[in-house]
Amino acid sequence: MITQLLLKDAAVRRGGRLLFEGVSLNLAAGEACALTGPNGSGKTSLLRAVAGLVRLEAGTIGFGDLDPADARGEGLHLVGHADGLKSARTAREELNFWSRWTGGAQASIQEAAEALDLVSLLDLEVRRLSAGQRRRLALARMLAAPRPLWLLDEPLSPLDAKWREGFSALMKRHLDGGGLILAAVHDPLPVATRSLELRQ
Amino acid sequence: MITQLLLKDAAVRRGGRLLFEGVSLNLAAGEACALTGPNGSGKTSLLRAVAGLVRLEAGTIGFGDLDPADARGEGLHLVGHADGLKSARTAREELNFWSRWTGGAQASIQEAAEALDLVSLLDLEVRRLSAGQRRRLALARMLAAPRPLWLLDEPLSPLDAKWREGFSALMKRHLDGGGLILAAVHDPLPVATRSLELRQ
Amino acid sequence: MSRLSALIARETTLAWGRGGGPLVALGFYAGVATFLPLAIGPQHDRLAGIATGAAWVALTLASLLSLERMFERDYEDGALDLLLLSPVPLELTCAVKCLGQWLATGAPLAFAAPIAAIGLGADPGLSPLIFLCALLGGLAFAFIGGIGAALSLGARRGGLLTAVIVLPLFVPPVIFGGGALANFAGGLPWTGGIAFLGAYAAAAVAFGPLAMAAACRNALS
Amino acid sequence: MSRLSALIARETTLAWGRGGGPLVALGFYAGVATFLPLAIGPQHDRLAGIATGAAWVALTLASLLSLERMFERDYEDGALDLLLLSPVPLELTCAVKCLGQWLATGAPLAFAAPIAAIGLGADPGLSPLIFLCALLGGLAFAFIGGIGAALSLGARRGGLLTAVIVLPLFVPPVIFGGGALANFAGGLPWTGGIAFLGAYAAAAVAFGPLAMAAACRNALS
Amino acid sequence: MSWAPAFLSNPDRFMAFSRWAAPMFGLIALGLAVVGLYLGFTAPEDYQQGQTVRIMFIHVPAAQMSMFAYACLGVASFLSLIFRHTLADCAAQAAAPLGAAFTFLALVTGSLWGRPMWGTWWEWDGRLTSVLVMFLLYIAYMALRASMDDEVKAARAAAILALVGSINLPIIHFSVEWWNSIHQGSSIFRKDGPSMPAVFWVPLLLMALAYMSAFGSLWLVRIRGEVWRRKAEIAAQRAARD
Ligand code: HEM
Ligand SMILES: Nc1ncnc2c1ncn2[C@@H]1O[C@H](COP(=O)(O)OP(=O)(O)OP(=O)(O)O)[C@@H](O)[C@H]1O
Ligand SMILES: Nc1ncnc2c1ncn2[C@@H]1O[C@H](COP(=O)(O)OP(=O)(O)OP(=O)(O)O)[C@@H](O)[C@H]1O
Ligand SMILES: [Mg+2]
Ligand SMILES: [Mg+2]
Repeated sequence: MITQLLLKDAAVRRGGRLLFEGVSLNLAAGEACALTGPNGSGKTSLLRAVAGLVRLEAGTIGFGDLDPADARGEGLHLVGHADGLKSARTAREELNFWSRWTGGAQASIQEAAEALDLVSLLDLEVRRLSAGQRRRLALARMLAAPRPLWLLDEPLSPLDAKWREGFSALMKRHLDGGGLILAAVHDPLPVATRSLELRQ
Repeated sequence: MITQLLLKDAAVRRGGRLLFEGVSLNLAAGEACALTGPNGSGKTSLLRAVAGLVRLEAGTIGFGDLDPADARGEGLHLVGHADGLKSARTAREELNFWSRWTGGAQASIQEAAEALDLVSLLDLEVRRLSAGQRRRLALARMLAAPRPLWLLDEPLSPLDAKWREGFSALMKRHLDGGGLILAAVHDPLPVATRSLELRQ
Repeated sequence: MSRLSALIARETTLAWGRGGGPLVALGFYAGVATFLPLAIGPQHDRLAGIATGAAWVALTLASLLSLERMFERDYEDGALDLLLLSPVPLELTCAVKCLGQWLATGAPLAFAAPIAAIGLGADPGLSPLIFLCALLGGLAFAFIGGIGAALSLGARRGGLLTAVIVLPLFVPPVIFGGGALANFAGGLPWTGGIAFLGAYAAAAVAFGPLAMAAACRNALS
Repeated sequence: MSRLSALIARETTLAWGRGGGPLVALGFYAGVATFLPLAIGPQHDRLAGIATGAAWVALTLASLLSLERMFERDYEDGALDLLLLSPVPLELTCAVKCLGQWLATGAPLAFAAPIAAIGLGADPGLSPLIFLCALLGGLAFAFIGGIGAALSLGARRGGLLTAVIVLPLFVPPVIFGGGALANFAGGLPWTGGIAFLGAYAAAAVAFGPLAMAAACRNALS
Repeated sequence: MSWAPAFLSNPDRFMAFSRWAAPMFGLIALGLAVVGLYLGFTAPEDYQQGQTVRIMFIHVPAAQMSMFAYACLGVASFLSLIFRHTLADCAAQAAAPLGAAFTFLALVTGSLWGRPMWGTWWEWDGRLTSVLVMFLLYIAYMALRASMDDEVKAARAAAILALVGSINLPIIHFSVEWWNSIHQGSSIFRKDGPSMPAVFWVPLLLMALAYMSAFGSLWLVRIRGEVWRRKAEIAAQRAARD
């Protein structure tokens, strides 16, 4: 169970250019960090580095005293722009598969669909969903399989006002339950308790 | 040359459900309309209907006294979530192709890339671009081949503060030159002179 | 015109990847030509006969392998919408896509076919005819393949479904071309087969785009 | 376990679609079996030989046609990232993907192979062996195909290149299996060929996932 | 038949018509088949073919019906594509499996007949192969329909395929002239009259009519079933929405 995310002097290089260096962060359970910075400054790359998908050029990433591989395998969710949903499959198939893949139980899948008001959309093909509905489907996977650390890439942008509030409430609940959130955003993140800015 | 967009009592049906009906709008040259409404209310569908990609259930769409097919073929740009960019090709290849497809000249392609500060990114594969850079590439196609009517689906969302301003300035310039903009947004559209709300 | 030439350049590079095109086509041909006699059984060791067969199989395979890139990718990433939004009629767009496809795979394979056939011991006198058959056959395959690719847009089945649609329609060119080659080799009149092959290819080029455009519009609507 | 069974269900439905699957598999097999003898030339009318050849070609084709869906789609839409983010080692994930692929295409085609072979006039006594060869061969094809698909991730190369990578590796199973069938038909000892085929398939199953996982990690990093 | 689409395009009128027409065609088919088979099996042996000539009474009408069914499929598809008429689409969907069955029958009986006549079950010649291609097209049609969720789109895509595939019909018919096929050419419908004695062509004609009525009956039954299924589905959707 991840209770801390510790970045120490992290640096990431893409295509020969150092995107950022010397980035440090200490995020404890119950805290949310808004990751900001101009386009191309490396927010997405940093999230992917935390998830272990991008190699650090320097520095370390720690999850309390857990082994990083274990912590990542069971402890975090990543929701990015590329949401991994197959447009030709139905919302139900995709939600079921990803929830089971991340270890969710059948009952919590149902709950997640209800929490994000997806029940009536589950039989539609993903390609038919509107942008906001599709983002809700991507987010629902996180609720279906509870994991402490959420890595979110601009989670609120395609959501309407009602759902920005709705998902903020869900993030709040997650934090209250001891979760951690690191979210790349361009607009303010309502639940943020800390912030980290990447400069170009 | 489109100088007017006229929607009369438009209605769109998707999958047996009437998304909206009785939507009317009269947009003149130099005006921008912010299209708002909750997720799934039909903003994207309306934009696609104006572009002729979705059939109206009732009502009409007119472009002044132009023939709709001609007006659409030469007179409008659509930038949606699915941006039509191939992630395995370079930004240059994609920009060149789409600009030539929409009738842009070589010089204006270069100008568009400069206006959106893409010059240094042109040799990257599209998949390497950050979300904001990719959106800028999608928008650059519009500048490369001037057309009066811009249909934009949440154009500003992945852009950072600087580029929200920058692209707003470009929209302003487009309007000043007699252009029309219909943009689906969840956040305020800086250049909007009118607004249209879809209700669920 | 600039539009269409841009599109054809895009389609060929998409089908082909950057650089190394002819080399890949040749390697592919060699792979098929090696693989086929083994699969069919070494007892059929009349390599000269296999030579023309390998050309057909390579053409078919190349066509089938590129079908998915022809419409489905563009459909999924939104490019098909933008291709539609143009004064160019969708029929013409589809035709140009098929043409690009053919330039990228069919045509290089047609050039490779007679060379490979001679290498495998076919009568060199046959090679112009083999080339012609492969060229026309590849053209027909590209346009018919496009129909299959467009029809299975939005179907929840993989490439197998497209193959099921397309393979039966690939049969007539093979019969026509094979008949012409056999007759030529046997000193019989062979122009009839080529004429039928040409007519089939012409029909595919003429009517295929109508079907493709209708299928694309159907999928997008 | 729930994870892996979910993954295998996903992979088979992605490769196969839901319901009505056998129709596509059968139609595909029938298409290949019709097309092949025509392409190879009707003079090779030893249908019994063609019958097993059709099985190999159908398996190869099905494998090649599904390669692009195996990793590339998941790579492009971000699903591969999420598959990686799991306690399941990537090697196992890759193996399960190949297995799903085989269940969706190789296995149904293996069932169709002896039926079609008998229909085409092969000795019915051969059919268990044909089935076995197709089953093992399909397994090897799925795992080797996966390597090719993973290797060409992110490279801007069409399906032809993947085929060029993969085809030579498809050759040994065909030789082993073909040899076993020929020997069996001729009353010679045939278990050796099957043993080699099995060994090759086992090696593909054992080492293929290592190569695939390495290639995927390389593409993603 | 040109009046039929106009007259039957109204679903209610179609249902009223087919209610009695379907069983009637069935009875006619049965009667004709009994007489035709009796005459066919009491006809004298052919001096060349012996007993095997009797396969003709099964094979030839089956082969003709397989093509006729495809023509029906094509016409129905055309109507559904142009006029977006659901009844035409029901008709197309209903015709496909029937056509596939007739084609299968033609292939099997032809193959059985080919063994004694040509000394081979199968030959890759133009006629035989193009019939096989038609069979594959039927399968492709059904597979395409089955693999799309959206019924309207599936219907249109399948209709396009059916029309594209109709290019195969003239190929089948003229294949015996275009290639020196082992299959014989037309022997009944010729300008100079049938080239076989009446003891053969009369039962053949009866059997052809019997097949035709059977096809008509089965087709109507299947269209009715399809109409019912769609009505039920719409009702279920409506119930689910309220
Ligand atoms: C699998 C093998 C066969 C297939 C697929 C096949 C197919 C067909 C088809 C499609 C027709 C209708 C042609 C038209 O109306 O234009 C036909 C008619 C006919 N077939 Fe076959 N056939 C096969 C084998 C045979 C054999 C072995 C014989 C006997 C030697 C035979 C004798 C006939 C005859 C006499 C007709 C009627 C021709 C006429 O009067 O128009 N068929 N067959
Ligand atoms: N192979 C590469 N070669 C060169 N540059 C690369 C390569 N891969 C990525 N980059 C660059 O690295 C940066 C990646 O930025 P990243 O996606 O992390 O930005 P971001 O902060 O998420 O931006 P945005 O706000 O636009 O989403 C981009 O500037 C991109 O162009
Ligand atoms: N075939 C279909 N069957 C049923 N519903 C459909 C179908 N196609 C689209 N829809 C529904 O139509 C609506 C389309 O909405 P659209 O994408 O236009 O919304 P939007 O206003 O752009 O929403 P967002 O703000 O989320 O982008 C969605 O509710 C979607 O679920
Ligand atoms: Mg980003
Ligand atoms: Mg939208």
